[in-house]
Amino acid sequence: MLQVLIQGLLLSGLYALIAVGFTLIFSVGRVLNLAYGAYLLIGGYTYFYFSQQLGLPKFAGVALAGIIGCALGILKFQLIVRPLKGNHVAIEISTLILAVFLQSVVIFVFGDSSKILLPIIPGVERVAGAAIPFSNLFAAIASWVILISLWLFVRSTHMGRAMQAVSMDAKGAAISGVDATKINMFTWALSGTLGAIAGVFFASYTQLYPGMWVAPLIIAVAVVIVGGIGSIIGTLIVAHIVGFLEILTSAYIAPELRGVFTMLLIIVILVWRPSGLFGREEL
Amino acid sequence: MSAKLEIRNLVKRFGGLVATNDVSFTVEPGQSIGLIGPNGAGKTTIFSQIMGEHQQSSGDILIDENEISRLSTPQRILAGVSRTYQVPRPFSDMSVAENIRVGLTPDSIWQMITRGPNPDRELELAESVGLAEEQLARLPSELSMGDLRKLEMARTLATAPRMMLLDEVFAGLTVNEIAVISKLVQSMRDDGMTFLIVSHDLKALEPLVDEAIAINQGQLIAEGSYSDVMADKAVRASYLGAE
Amino acid sequence: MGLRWHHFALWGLFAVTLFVLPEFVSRGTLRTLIFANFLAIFAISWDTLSGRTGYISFGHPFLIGIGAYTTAILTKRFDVAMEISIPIAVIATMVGGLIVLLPALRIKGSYFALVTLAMMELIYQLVQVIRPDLTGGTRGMSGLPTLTRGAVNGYYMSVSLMLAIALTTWLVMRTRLGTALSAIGMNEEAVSGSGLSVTKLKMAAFLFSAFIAGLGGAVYIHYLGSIAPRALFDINFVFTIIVAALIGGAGTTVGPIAGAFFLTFLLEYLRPYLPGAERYMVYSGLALILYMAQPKGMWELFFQGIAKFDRLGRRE
Amino acid sequence: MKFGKILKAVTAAGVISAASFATAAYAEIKVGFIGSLSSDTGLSTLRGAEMAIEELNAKGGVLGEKIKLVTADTQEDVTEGIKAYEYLAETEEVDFIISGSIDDVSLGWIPRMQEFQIPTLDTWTSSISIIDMVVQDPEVMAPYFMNIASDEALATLYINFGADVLKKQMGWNSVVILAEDTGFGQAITGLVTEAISPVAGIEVKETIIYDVGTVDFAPIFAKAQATGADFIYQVSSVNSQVISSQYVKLQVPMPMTGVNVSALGMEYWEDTGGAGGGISTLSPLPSVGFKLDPTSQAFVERYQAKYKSRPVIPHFNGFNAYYGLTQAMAAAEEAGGFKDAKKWSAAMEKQDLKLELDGKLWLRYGFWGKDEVEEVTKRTYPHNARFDLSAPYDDAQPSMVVVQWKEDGSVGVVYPFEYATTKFEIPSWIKK
Repeated sequence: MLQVLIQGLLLSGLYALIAVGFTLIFSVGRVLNLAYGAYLLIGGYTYFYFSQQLGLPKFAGVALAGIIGCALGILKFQLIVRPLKGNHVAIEISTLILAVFLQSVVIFVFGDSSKILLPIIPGVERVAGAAIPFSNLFAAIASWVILISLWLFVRSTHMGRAMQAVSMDAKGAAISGVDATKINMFTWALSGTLGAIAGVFFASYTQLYPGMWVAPLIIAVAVVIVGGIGSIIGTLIVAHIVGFLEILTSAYIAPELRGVFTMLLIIVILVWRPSGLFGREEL
Repeated sequence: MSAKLEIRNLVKRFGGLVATNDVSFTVEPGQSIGLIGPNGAGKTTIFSQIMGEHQQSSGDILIDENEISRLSTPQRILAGVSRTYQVPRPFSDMSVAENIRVGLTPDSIWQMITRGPNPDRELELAESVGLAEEQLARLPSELSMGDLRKLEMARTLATAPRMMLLDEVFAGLTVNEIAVISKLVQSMRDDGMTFLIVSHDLKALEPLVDEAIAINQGQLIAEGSYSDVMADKAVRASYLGAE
Repeated sequence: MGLRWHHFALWGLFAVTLFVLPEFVSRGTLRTLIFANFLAIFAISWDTLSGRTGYISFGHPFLIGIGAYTTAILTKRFDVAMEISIPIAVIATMVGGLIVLLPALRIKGSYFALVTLAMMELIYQLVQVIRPDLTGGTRGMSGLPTLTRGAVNGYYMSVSLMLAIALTTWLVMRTRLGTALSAIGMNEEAVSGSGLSVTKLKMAAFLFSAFIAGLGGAVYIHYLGSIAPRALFDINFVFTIIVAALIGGAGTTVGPIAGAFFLTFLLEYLRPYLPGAERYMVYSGLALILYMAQPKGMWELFFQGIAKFDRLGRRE
Repeated sequence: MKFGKILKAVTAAGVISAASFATAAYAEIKVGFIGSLSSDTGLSTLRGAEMAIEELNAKGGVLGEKIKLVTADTQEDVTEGIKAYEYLAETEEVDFIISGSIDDVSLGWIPRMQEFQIPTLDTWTSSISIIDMVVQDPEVMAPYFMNIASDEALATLYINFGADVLKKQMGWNSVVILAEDTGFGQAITGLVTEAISPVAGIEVKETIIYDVGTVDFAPIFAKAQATGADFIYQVSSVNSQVISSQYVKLQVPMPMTGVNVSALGMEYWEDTGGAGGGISTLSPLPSVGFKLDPTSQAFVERYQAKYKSRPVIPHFNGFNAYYGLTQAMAAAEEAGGFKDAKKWSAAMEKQDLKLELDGKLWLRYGFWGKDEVEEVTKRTYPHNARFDLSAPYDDAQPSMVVVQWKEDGSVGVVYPFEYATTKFEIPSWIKK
């Protein structure tokens, strides 16, 4: 029981970190960034290259992953999202193509086979039969720290409030003097950074492989849909629902069915309550 | 031929906001009524509820004494009521003729496949609203605002309504275009069409209506002859207060 | 329907060209053409639903998969003849798809895309767990009966199917049904405001799309002789179908065919130079550039070119 | 009228380019490689074949013609594998195909091989069901050969290892099987489950099947621990470094052995970031940690001089490809080429290469005869590599050996004892 609780908390913390960057884009820019998973892919491989292959310090590897993710976010906004001018279908499709493109770039550079990331902090602690690798614990704690600072940032800084304003009503925000383009670009950069850092943790939790962008994308989608858009707290709560659902399914039903309930949750929520569990009711 | 519309105790809530607050009125067959009120008074919301685009929270809507609240939009159109929109949004990649064709299409998949379009009827409808034959092949992006409103009227007329709801038909039009549309509405009135018209252009509205209804903040504040309603204190206050 | 003699002449020419092709090209090229034909069928199916009505389906393999799995299981596990199992598969695709996706049709835009994506992932995971003795689990099944042997026969089978589907789709889309479906993609509210039941139309588009997907999927696996869930319910497969339709030109019938042929041949021609994964880099990079340059597809580029040319001609 | 023009243009372009496609030169022997171009195992076969071809060409080729190699990538995907086989057969029109495909991919293209009747040699797939096809339909399957011992032999050796080491030395009585959901996983799990209890006296507590896409093994290991078995038997051929590295990362307090394909390459240590200690696996021969005979050693040295990227030492199938391709060419010399597949097949059946180390038979590249019954399993293995299941292994090499990675990064053979270079141990974090 305690074992399930521990595993659930570790996994959910990671899921929250994965989903939050996606939530930001979906609520501020109102677009579905299907290439979101690619930030995790690129982040993970960047860390692998710098820290594990070149032997740079681990912190530098994480920082470089963040920087590259940030640059990727800005590029994506400037080269794809802006030229398509809010054409949602076109953005969805071009980000999907971009994700496949980045996947093949990774295959080209690093090859097709899985890579193992060394634990960021080696060591394991055993509590009530559950193994707690320090690396995973660190990932969960880091993800909480990042989420709380993000929450504080959105609530208490000028930039954060501007982001909230744009997310609620882009036109209204423009009238009150907020430069929506600038806010959008900032959000894309932030989302890219968060995604890439999440990628390092995700890969150290699991593994690095070129197809690793799909699973976190689905998790992010699930969290955003179930939680409703625009809420960091909602993201956190639903990440725990999804995380615990997976752990409970693997532990008590069958490990193969692990993702099934997440999918069912997405479908049921979307059909039954399209605005999500914690979303605002739209006029 | 003409339809009768009856609204009874209509209420629509969006979350905490009451957009329509216990509104009742009747449009007799062949009658034309102007629906006036300041911005955000809830005029378009009433149209949406009549058409079934929004479901009312409570109250009844009747066409010719039949409750239509449970019908879908296409079924209501079949019952005889059609509307136009404040901002005309035609099918952008289709020609004028094809836009009208959608209105003429029967609501049966089988008939859509087996029966071809009727170009003569398309032309007839286009000409009846004052569009020229050579405009049939144009794309909506090549039309003026006035022509877009005419196209919208033609597509709505294609559904063979017995009552029309016109939403801000004069917005964005030149004086000449207003005259053309007015004449068109007048001639349809002569043919017995029932009208409910929303317009900010009160001068253009006046000659087209028999009576007027004023609403503010979702509530009916006055009804009666056009001049009586315009003279009403509450109505004047609502306009002054809002603008 | 506005049919003119030259329409039939062009279709006839197209068909004749495709039918005499085996006389001129190698068997290897025919094999490539077979895959192009199947991709064209899937792209037409996707386009019927998504290209026309604007409801983007990211889970189209879900439909193809129902058809493919139904006939695979029937023939492999129950020894049903293909002549019976394929029609059953088509019906199963239409019915199964409708039951599952009907609720999804009431949600719009990005959310519809997400539900279909989730649906595909769900079915992928379920195929592995529910009755793996029937479905073959994650590994799928091989050694299924095949409809034809040899490149030439396979080519004729696939090209006939593709042409029949393309011509039918083209004819149906020229009727007022096609007009109404395209109208949904432009302004759904106005379609219902014109007295047409949008739900009924979407259902018609969906059933038509499912019919093609089920038929294509069933015949496809009886051409391949094997079925593998990982390749079928794969986001890369979705990607290929969507890109074929979009690169060619969504909302048209010839667009998806042109897109499918273009992409399949691009991949095959790159094989001798870039045998490995680099091919997909070139492929997806090119797709991204083409799509960003003209979201309406090559078809639209072509028309714009003609229009420009016409205008130049008129000026002189 | 407009769209007709583009149709014509498209078809015309298609015809022209297709025609140029078809004019391939045909004055040489063409060998096609089918397999993954991005996996170590795929590359092993490819490079083994490349080296054999290079050597043969240096000696003047085969039947007076030079050998040329073309490749087709399967991406370890069944559909891509079928396309790749068709490409080799119909576009490249190869004479002979050497395959480094995984089981499911081979099973996908086998019907195409039956159709085209191109001499084909599998160096990696060990699926017994393909050998069963040869038994059932020797005519159609005549051009097919597999020069790795099939699953049946692999499982049998494992059962012996279970009896001699796991039961006798370690005193383990029960096992939980952790198998991937692949054709290989299913075959091995089935064979092991059937025999480990009656022969080795080890009870199978539970079998857990996992998807090859699994990324988080923590709950799966937890479930395995909950069965209370003495050790875990893993069957993992795809992405197997993931399960083993997580085993080490999580320090699962339970010994684990079995089949772990990623541990068959020298890159294993690097790939797991030094986290693969304690993992043992069955390995076909030649294997990492296995002493090589002089001929094979020379092959490895030339290989290392030629290839600087991974895999630094070819996996067993690289050796199979090297020797197998040489044998296939020798058979072609005898049969007058590859055109008559039946004749070539008969010549290939007779190929027999014996390599010795210290005066003892060390490796043998030969095939079982059609009606030859193997003594231990009591069945025939036509067109399958010859192996020996019982000591002293004087007929051929054992079908497999068990190798183990130590926590210091070294690797050695632990079973059969005749070939052992080190002893079977459990990881240091397990308190016993």
